[in-house]
Amino acid sequence: MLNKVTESAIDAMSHINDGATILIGGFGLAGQPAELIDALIERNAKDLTIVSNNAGNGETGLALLLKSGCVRKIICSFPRQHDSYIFDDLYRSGKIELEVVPQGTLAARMQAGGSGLGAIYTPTAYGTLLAEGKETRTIDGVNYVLEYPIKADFALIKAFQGDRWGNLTYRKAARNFGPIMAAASKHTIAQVSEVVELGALDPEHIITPGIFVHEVVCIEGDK
Amino acid sequence: MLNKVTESAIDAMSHINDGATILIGGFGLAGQPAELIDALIERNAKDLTIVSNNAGNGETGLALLLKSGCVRKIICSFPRQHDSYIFDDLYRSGKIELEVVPQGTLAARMQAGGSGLGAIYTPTAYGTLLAEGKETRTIDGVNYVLEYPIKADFALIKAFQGDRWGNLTYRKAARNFGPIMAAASKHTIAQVSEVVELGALDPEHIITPGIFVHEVVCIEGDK
Amino acid sequence: MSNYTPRSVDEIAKCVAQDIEEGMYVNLGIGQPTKVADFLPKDKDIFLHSENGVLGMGPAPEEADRDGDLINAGKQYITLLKGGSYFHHGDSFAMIRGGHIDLCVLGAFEVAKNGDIANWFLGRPKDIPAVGGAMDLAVGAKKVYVIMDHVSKNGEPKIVESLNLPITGEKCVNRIYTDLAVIDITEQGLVVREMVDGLTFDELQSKTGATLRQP
Amino acid sequence: MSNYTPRSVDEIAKCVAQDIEEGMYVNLGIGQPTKVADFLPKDKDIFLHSENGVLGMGPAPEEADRDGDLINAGKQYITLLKGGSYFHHGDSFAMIRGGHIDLCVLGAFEVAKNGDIANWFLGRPKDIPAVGGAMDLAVGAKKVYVIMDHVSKNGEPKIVESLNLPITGEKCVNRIYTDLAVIDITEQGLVVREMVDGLTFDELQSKTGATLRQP
Repeated sequence: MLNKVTESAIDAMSHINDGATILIGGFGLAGQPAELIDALIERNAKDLTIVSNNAGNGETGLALLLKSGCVRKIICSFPRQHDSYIFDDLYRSGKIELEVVPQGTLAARMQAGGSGLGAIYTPTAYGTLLAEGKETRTIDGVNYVLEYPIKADFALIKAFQGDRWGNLTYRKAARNFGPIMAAASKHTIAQVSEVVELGALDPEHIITPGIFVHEVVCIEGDK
Repeated sequence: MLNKVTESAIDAMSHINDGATILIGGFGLAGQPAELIDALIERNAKDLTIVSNNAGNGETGLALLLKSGCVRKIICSFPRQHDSYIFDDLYRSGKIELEVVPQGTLAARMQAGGSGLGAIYTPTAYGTLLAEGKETRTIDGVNYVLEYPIKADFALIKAFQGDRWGNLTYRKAARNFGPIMAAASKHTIAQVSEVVELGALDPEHIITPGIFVHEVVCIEGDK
Repeated sequence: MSNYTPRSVDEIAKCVAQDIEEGMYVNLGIGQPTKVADFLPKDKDIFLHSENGVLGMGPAPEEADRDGDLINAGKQYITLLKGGSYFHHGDSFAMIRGGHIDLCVLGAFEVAKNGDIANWFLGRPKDIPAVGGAMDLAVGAKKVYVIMDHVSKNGEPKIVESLNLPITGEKCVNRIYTDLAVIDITEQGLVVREMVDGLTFDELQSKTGATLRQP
Repeated sequence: MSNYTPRSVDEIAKCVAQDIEEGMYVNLGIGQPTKVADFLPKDKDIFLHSENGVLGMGPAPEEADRDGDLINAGKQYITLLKGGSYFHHGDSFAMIRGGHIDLCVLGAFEVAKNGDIANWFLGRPKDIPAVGGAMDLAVGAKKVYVIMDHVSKNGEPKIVESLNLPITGEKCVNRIYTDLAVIDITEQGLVVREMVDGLTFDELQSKTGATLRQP
């Protein structure tokens, strides 16, 4: 009997080593796997590359991870927020590397990674600073930028319900990057609010099939 | 009040003109929009290009469409089946043009079309007859073929439930190409077994959001 | 000087709302464009898209009904209308990049006469670049409308011959709504559709960095 | 000639099934490979994927329970296990092409010593090309096992120095299960893991179009 449910968030971090590339779900705080991030901070792996839409808020979750000094580089679309002062300070003092990627290109690059494509031509960012030095091509009169896949060693995501095969559902707009990050990483760890019996999730309603998920951690009391 | 529900399959075909490219859902008979295809035959538009996984079975649906003489070219992954004799005869007598595309490349090209990418590098078919004359590239030691998007004027698909905003659910493995065809066409016509009230479909369970659907036709008595 | 009153933020939003038709799929950018939602006709089905995976956005909830999992791209609490749906970021940007969004309304620092838009980065030494979905929306939506003040706080024109600031997207703006006028960007150049009462064409031209045309 | 009995179709399928471990995501190709499912241990969780959008395929249903919307890639009626799921073709081939399928078992016309496989098209004048998911599976699955007869009906070797038939995928086969032997394709060449009782290595070599090695 296969059981992907891992007892604690700390246990789930045991494979994460220095230098890993980690996708972290969430759009702002919605869908951010806060408890997994706390465990990652405790794990204290160094020199990480983090891919996430934002660069943290206040002093929790992703912001706290940055503050811990574990992160060498962050790839994101929108680091600057009203309460992203931890990132702001690290960036301005040259203590963290930043790669800004348009949000849709971030998604498309992860989808390319998850689905085995070698590269994609996207119209987004053509002619802008974010396409500088990148290969371009005009196809049917439209200008495109060549973008390469993002693949990662790990993904930490937040889902709603999960089962022992790793099937997941999400809650409202907390779904955001979860499903595409799960597919783009070699080892996906999902925190869920509830672990349900196998078969309790309707096969029509499963958003992330278990094939993309390697560990499921139940966070008690989480919504 | 916007209502995408069209009274009859025949009415839904009124925009289809000679020379159109039409995506037709289904994998074998599962998910094949048989009643929409019947209406398309009645519409009698000529010189059509059809994109579908197969090339029809027996003397119904897609096979009947081919028999009607409306189709100039078919793009598919698996035309040959034990009961695809209508296609087989047309092909052998030179009356229909065939482009064979690997099934995953067919899906990926439609996804590229639906999501606005200009081209993709896929590893599938590298070094084979189906990549002859195509541009290739080696990325990180893997060989890829450059493939261009498939975009269509129309998609005819079969879903399960639909509402007046065009939101759709599917039934089991009849989902297959439906969602990606809906996104890759300018005008998507979905036949459904049931039209439900707006709000009856759980927003977490909608597989194809209405933005990708332009007309919904209810086929009474259909499963 | 003639006697005219610039439009308020709400009045501009109202102008945009009047130009949105039933059945349109619309993405309202962060900031001023978000206000357009308040002036959409309640009796028409207009579909608001938020790039974080929501279609069919409804008005802000009562404080008691706020849900941290139901926010818009500006991280404000929202609601979902009956018939709305949730989806992941891949599908959401397929909607945008794939040309399924009929209209996107964006704020801007500058718009050039050819439709180039700058709205993501001022590029000063201390600025931190952050683009979000701006570049995807600029190139992907079927139409892009811009809401902005006609001139900057220093009185500099924001409609210009060519951009001074880092570009977001090339030739993508179709119409500009400012506190003074509504201007279409056409093959023939900048065409003034409408001005606030009391403003003369010459005055508008004097506040604009590129040649305007009367319709 | 020594005295040996070639393996039956079922016996070959059983050999493959024994090599599949708990927790593996497996795609069984159309035809003979489908039979492997019958010999998988019932007490282990092994996940069968079908490219038409099904994960967690169960055994064939009773006739009364057949459902036209629940078929496998070979268009046979199937069932879904508890914990199974449905998804669209885009996601299904992301699983395949993206390297998420641990093992794919395919039939083949020919396999070359470097792992090239031909299994989609004989290329004769009257043949209609039809590829289905074969090329995606060949390049995408982490491991590809082939089930085939050791020689053709005419007695020609099907394991060859280089392919005579149109290729499906380059250097992708890891192991071949025939009615006579199990052969690994390694950096060092074709390594015989196992043969049917009574068959000598020299006899097996004589029926094989490329040099074999003993382990």
